[in-house]
Amino acid sequence: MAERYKQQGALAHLHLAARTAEGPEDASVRLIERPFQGQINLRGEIGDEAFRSAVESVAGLSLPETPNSFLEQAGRRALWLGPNEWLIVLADGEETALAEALRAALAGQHASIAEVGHSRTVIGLAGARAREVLRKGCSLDLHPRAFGPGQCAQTLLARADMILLQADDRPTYEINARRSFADYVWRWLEDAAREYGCALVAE
Amino acid sequence: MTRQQFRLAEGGRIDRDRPLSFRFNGRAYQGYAGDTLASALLANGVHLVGRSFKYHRPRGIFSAGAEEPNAIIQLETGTRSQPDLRATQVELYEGLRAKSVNCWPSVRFDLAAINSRLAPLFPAGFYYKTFMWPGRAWHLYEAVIRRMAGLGVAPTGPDPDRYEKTHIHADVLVAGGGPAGLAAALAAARAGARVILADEQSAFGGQLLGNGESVDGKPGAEWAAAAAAELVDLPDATLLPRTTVIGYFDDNYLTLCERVTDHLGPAAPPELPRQRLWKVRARHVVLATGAHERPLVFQGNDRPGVMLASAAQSYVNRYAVRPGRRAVLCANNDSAYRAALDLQEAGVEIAAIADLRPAPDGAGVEAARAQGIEVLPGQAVVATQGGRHLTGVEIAPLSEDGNALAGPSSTEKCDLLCVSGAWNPAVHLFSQSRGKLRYDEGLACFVPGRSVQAERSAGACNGRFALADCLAEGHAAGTAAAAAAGHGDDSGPVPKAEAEPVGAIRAVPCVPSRSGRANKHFLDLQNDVTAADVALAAREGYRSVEHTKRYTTLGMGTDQGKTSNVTGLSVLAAALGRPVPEVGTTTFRPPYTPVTFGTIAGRDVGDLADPARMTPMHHWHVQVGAVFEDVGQWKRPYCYPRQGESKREAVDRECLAVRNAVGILDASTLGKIDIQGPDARKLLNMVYTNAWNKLEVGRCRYGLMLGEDGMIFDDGVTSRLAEDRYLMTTTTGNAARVLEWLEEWLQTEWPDWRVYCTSVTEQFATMTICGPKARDLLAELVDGLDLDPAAFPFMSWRAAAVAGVPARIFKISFTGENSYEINVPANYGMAVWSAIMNAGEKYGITPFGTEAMHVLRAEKGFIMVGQETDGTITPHDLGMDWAVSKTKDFLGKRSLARADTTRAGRKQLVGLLTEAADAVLPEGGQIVSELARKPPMDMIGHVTSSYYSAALGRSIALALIKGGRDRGGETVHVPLLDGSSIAATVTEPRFYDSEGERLRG
Amino acid sequence: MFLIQCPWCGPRDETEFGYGGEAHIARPAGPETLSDADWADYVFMRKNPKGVHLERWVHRHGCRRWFNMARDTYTHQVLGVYQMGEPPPGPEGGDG
Amino acid sequence: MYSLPSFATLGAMHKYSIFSLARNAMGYHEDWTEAWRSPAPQPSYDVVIVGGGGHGLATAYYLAKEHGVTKVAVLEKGWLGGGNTGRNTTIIRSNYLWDESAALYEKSLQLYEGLSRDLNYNIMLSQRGVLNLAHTEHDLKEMSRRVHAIRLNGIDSDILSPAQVKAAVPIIDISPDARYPVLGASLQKRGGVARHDAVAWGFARAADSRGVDIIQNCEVTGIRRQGGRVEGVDTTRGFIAAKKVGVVVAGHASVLADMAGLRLPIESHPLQALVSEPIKPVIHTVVMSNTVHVYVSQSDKGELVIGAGIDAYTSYAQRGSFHIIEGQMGALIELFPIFSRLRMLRQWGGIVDVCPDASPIISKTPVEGLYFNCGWGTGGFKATPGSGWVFAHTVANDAPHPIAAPFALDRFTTGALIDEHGAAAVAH
Ligand SMILES: Cc1cc2nc3c(=O)[nH]c(=O)nc-3n(C[C@H](O)[C@H](O)[C@H](O)COP(=O)(O)OP(=O)(O)OC[C@H]3O[C@@H](n4cnc5c(N)ncnc54)[C@H](O)[C@@H]3O)c2cc1C
Ligand SMILES: NC(=O)c1ccc[n+]([C@@H]2O[C@H](COP(=O)([O-])OP(=O)(O)OC[C@H]3O[C@@H](n4cnc5c(N)ncnc54)[C@H](O)[C@@H]3O)[C@@H](O)[C@H]2O)c1
Ligand SMILES: Cc1cc2nc3c(=O)[nH]c(=O)nc-3n(C[C@H](O)[C@H](O)[C@H](O)COP(=O)(O)O)c2cc1C
Ligand SMILES: [Zn+2]
Repeated sequence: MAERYKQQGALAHLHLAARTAEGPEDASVRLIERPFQGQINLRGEIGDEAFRSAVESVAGLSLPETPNSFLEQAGRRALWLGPNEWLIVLADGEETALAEALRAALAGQHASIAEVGHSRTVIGLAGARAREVLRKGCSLDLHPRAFGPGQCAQTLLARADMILLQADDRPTYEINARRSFADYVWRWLEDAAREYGCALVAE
Repeated sequence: MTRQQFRLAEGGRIDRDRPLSFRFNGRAYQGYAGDTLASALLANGVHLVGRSFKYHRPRGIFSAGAEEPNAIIQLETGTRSQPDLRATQVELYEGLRAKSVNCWPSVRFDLAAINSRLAPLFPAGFYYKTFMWPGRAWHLYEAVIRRMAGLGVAPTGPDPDRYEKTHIHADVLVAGGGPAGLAAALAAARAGARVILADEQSAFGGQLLGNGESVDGKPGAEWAAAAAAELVDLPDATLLPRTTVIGYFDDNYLTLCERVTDHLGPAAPPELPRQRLWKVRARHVVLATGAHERPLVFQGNDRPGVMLASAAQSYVNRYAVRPGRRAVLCANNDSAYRAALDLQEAGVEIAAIADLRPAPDGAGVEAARAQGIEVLPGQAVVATQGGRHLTGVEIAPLSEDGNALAGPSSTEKCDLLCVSGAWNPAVHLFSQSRGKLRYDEGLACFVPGRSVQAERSAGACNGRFALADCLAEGHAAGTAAAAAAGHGDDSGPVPKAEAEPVGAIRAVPCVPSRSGRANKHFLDLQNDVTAADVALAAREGYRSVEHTKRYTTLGMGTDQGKTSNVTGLSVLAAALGRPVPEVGTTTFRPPYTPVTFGTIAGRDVGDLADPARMTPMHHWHVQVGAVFEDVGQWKRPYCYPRQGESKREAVDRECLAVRNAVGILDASTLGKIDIQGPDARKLLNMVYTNAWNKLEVGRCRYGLMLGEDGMIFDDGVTSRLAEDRYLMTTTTGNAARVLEWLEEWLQTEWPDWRVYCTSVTEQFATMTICGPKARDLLAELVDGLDLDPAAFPFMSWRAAAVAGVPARIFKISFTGENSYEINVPANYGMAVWSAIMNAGEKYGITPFGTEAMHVLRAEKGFIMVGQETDGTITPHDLGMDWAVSKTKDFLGKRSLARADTTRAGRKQLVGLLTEAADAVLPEGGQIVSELARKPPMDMIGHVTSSYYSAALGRSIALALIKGGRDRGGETVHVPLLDGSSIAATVTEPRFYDSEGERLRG
Repeated sequence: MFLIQCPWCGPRDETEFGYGGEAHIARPAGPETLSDADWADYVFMRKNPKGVHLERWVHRHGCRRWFNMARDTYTHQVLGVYQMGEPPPGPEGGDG
Repeated sequence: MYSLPSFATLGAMHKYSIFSLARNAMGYHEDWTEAWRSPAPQPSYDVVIVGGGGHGLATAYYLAKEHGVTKVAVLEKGWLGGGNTGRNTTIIRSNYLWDESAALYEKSLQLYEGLSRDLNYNIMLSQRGVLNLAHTEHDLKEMSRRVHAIRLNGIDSDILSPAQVKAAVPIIDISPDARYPVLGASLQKRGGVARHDAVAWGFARAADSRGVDIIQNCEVTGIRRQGGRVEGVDTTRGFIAAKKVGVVVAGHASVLADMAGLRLPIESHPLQALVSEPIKPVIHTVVMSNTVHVYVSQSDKGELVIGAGIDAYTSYAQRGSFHIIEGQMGALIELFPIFSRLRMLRQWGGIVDVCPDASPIISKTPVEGLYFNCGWGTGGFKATPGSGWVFAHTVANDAPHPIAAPFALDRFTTGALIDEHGAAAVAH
């Protein structure tokens, strides 16, 4: 029934879609908002075989054990957030069903499943100078030798938390920002990109 | 426009095809691209550029770089104006405007120069000894002194420019791009390391740009340009010219300030930042910051026309400017001879070189003699002549111990006096890194000793003054640093230079004067600190070098003593009769040279100063004209004034709407924590004061949280969602703190408890509808949910679709009215809000803000953490014993049993009703039982919350009063700031529907 | 700006972390049996040494895990990072 | 080298005045005598004060002056005033919330008001007013509570509207659309700043002239006890016996407590400050903001003196982390946009001794004859004379001065804390 209503993303007030023509064609920084994604915060003991296999079979995903990395399978991603914490990212609208399924599969186990897709928004940042934009507010070493595709990290962008993920080596980054900070994060990014020339792009 | 009469016809690194006009002190001049303001002024024969801080003595250009104490100027005017810049570091651009600071009406005729006459009255620390009479009259003196102090002036308005900050990581950071730094950067980058090379100047090469030396058979500047070009082409090298390494902090974290567009002036492209702060985390650091030439201390050494020898050499070689017509040199080391030769070649007549050493020899000395320059061994300049410019010097032989004159003086006419007291390695960054300095007797200076961080010094900053050594040491440092960062040692050949031995120096802390006094022997040229001042400090007991510094202000000027500290402490050591290393240095602190505040702030200002957190309905509130308040980082609607309505009227209207119809509140900012696991209940039992064992699924409970000190720090409602799952709410401001608190206990104290906590604050949009019509309204929006109180009782929750959106509805109340707190997934928040507003129209639905919420809850006597509590309040103080378990343990419980927390007479929560119904007590007003005519008065408590209650048609207040619960009916007074007071009666802290009929709905 | 080795996420800037003060202060069992003075000792009194300090940090803006660290409060040198519940490294530690 | 004390100079201090200055000018200032002697330590004293900061020196001065205890030594491990006394932002005010604090800080302010003359040393007390800004509704309420309480304690304090703030500080930005707009301020007119070094030096000189031995470069390395009584202190210059020992070492309080087998509720944190290059006067009052975390005044030399909050971690390093400075500069420019182009000249740190309730400890200890004065944290410069006054009384009488009594150590056991966090948040 919820589909009757339009979801409104955290950046709706910025009317970004109307601005996608802005910015130079050959912009070295491109920004996009991907507002609606299913996300589940999953907690459990990875050493516990029952937990691991239940998640793998229900979610169709294996959980990364390497810190700061993510695994992708069939359009779903599992991001390492901590030693017993993952973020599962999937298509909008799928998370409730998956959460229920996980809850059922993990019943009686010590695990936690929380839907968090609405609490965040995702901003894509790409282009030749994307790394330079990012490092203005992010203290991680983003050099290709230190951080590349397949990696993710929970860290800070200026004064806001983010989960940063590198999708490819063009480079394309995804910034998973908390909803209430989204306005700040977006404006921060646009401002940071200003000296390089920045284009807003549509999906 | 004057011609550049001191400009050489050829040579230098200036672009004669790009003449630039500029103004100094209102007069128009010309220079060339490649000039600094200082070199351009000298080219035009302008020597008098400033006045000293205290005595307003005339000051000229003393150096050619960062160490400049004298040539301090104000650049530009208006909002782009900048005080206290060094003319030696300001690159010339078209249209530049500058003027002298600290002089009035002009630098030539400065009225305050009278201070110089009064100098005998103003020795170091004079103000501590006077201005104490009469009584408290210091502020009268202060007003005058304050106006005299300070150099330049602040800009007139907000800064129009942008500033950037960036993080960057490096295998090897090289600070300083002279021969040593270039060699280090090349070696490290060739070996494959990620290298950053920063130099504060516009071009790489350091001293090579001005001293005429050669590397690998090429003129030094050419070699440097080639080296820089090679670095640019290496994939992982970052070259940062015009970038000063300003700070060296723990864990090899360094800050760099890049002046991106300063050299373009106001015409710089607006999208570019003016400056950029680089925050570097480096695995290894090579310091190659060079050395500063040390002045000599003699009588009258501050006169315009006195200049460091290396600076004069730089002006000739790099800027093609003759800094004078006829020069005397005074030196105690070899390096000044190269300067003399270069000056002579540029057409400056060299009258003589007074060399403090009794028997100078070596290649430089021989070459000078061969050029017919007179060398005066064992002699020194002992006085200078002239007014606003040097006209001559007095030269005399020194005694063997250097403490007296050993013969009559001769006079030499000159307009330039070049001084060289040998070199001080620029150990600032090394020292900031906490490296230990070592005193080198031979060089009479401090050099890096033991390193503490992953860092090495190379070249002149390491006390290696011969070019060949600088190159070799730089190369070795770069190679080693790259290797230590995990790269190979394939670092290419070592750049070569002719090995020229550097001769010994003769250190004389203070060249004696004929009078025997030293009150015109300047150490700190900017702050007018003389050798006599230092001796006075020593005599008066300010003997620690740190006392001397603070008593005399030696080294506290804008140059931080780059030319004066080492000479100063030599003088102090001599006065105390102690060796220099025992006297020690003062502490080197960041920044190496001053750095713009705006650069440190970067873009964290204005709009981006701090995130403004917004709820999913935020922009709706904006559109309907809400007035917001800041709660932590959140923006919350305070109230929604209609056209022509005051805030108070709006709040009254909102309150009445809730009491009489239905209101809606955006409560999304409340913290929400999803707690899951078999031990969740155990956790709640420990963190809340009340018991959680009997709470059933579907029910909610209010709880108080204490710190281990027993004081309330948060409260909220927690609901049982499922067997092992709870949803905790927290106050808006404490959400993050509470989550961290839970995690802290779980992870550090109870790691075996099986509980997980996840923040879901932003997952939900929360809207509270409340009031007598709330149920009817909700009924229109939900399907199949029985809203009858029997089926959906107070303090329970239900899952249902609201306006078609899956929601959790909590029947809890903070307003005392029947109330539903609806949580929907945040992206649907606006849609559901709109649906409620539409459906509510016929019920007169009214959005209300935080202030109405506060009034409504105060009418009910519900507390607000942060208002009724302040970190000193226990549950008992608030009369909330009902919420405190006597049987179980919980955090903070033991503290409630201490002597002070159990004593009688603690402040307790009460209500206050003013005698005049419309008098609203000031929140924070202090309460007395008896009024005195004037303060002091004994305070028995304070007003914690106070409002006009529209529902009751009168004011109400909550207060904390000593022993308040026993004071029911007592009259108390709240004295106001205007001297009047308000009387009030102590009541129960509940004013409305005290039986709680309404909220059960 | 410290570079702190989160035992999970690796080296990160200090700004990502929260400081939790002295480590190894166990909450006493049976607080009600303690004297006021012993309770005050637990709640308020701290070693606060000049030298090696065993302390707690939380990776606030990262994995949110608490961990221990041995750090010299004068030199700021980190002697080791270790998990909650583990004994401190080196000879300095071991006094719980 | 150092001259030994000549008894002739004892008590015959060279009086400072414009006349003595003029007289000495004729002799090229070569006749000034030392401001204080540098005696070798004697084997024993009635009272040893550990710590030659402002508080320790003031304690020694008032012991001699008010209590006639003159066989006193002040032992300082480094140079006088080199601790927090020499590195603070010099803000002086007495607008504290709780009665206990108000009494203490007001006593201090009153002593300050006569201090230059009392010490015959100009400490340049500049009562130019201290403004505490309010940026949120919550701040306004806190401010109202504070001002009402302060007033009723008989201490001056006013509330200013944003327009009045603007009138007092024309360069401040009060625009309502600032991220944290200025909604008002409290003003203590008698508040201000003083020359910090001079406070230490003035007390040292005056104490010395009353016979107190001031011994620098003498670090206390142990506190000797005998049967629950203090016997004296071990130092880098040998053992010094003492009937009573008063410890006033600010950031090092825990280290000294450990020597005596005591534990304190104190953590030592870095607190940083910085100065700009000197400019002509632009700001004539002290402006503090707890919400955006910055405070600023302009010294008589022209630098802006700027502070912020403490670093989170404990440290004895007199240096902090750079991100604190970054936040501080952001806040500064938010309030004073015209400061953006000014430049930071020097930054530094001190070690502040922070108590859980942000109030000091002035106390006897379980060891007889051993007294502690510490916990002043980020805000004890303003308390210097007052702290010395009440501590001298406490030591001399082995009983707390009435003003000091609430600040005894046992408050952590009873729970009678004096929570000045609001006052403090970042307190100065
Ligand atoms: C950056 C900064 C800003 C501040 N701003 C303000 C402000 O604006 N207003 C305000 O009121 N307060 C301020 N304060 C706080 C204030 O500086 C202090 O509270 C106050 O100066 C403490 O004085 P003190 O004499 O107790 O300590 P200190 O001056 O620190 O003196 C203690 C002395 O003890 C010595 N010592 C330590 N160990 C030993 C030992 N074993 N043996 C011998 N001697 C020892 C130390 O060397 C030191 O000299 C600030 C502090 C800092 C760091
Ligand atoms: N003959 C002598 O007695 C004598 C004495 C001293 C120097 N020299 C000559 O000086 C040169 C020394 O070479 P070197 O490479 O060691 O030093 P250098 O002085 O040539 O280069 C140092 C460079 O570091 C830069 N720098 C300094 N501090 C900085 C900071 N904090 N941030 C950024 N940049 C900074 C300076 O701008 C300069 O360009 C040689 O040419 C040598 O012959 C000779
Ligand atoms: C109120 C005040 C004003 C100061 N003004 C200056 C100044 O004008 N120039 C300067 O170099 N340092 C100034 N300082 C800083 C001192 O040089 C020094 O950094 C500080 O006292 C800490 O000592 P340290 O850096 O030696 O550890 C000032 C310090 C204070 C407390
Ligand atoms: Zn981590």
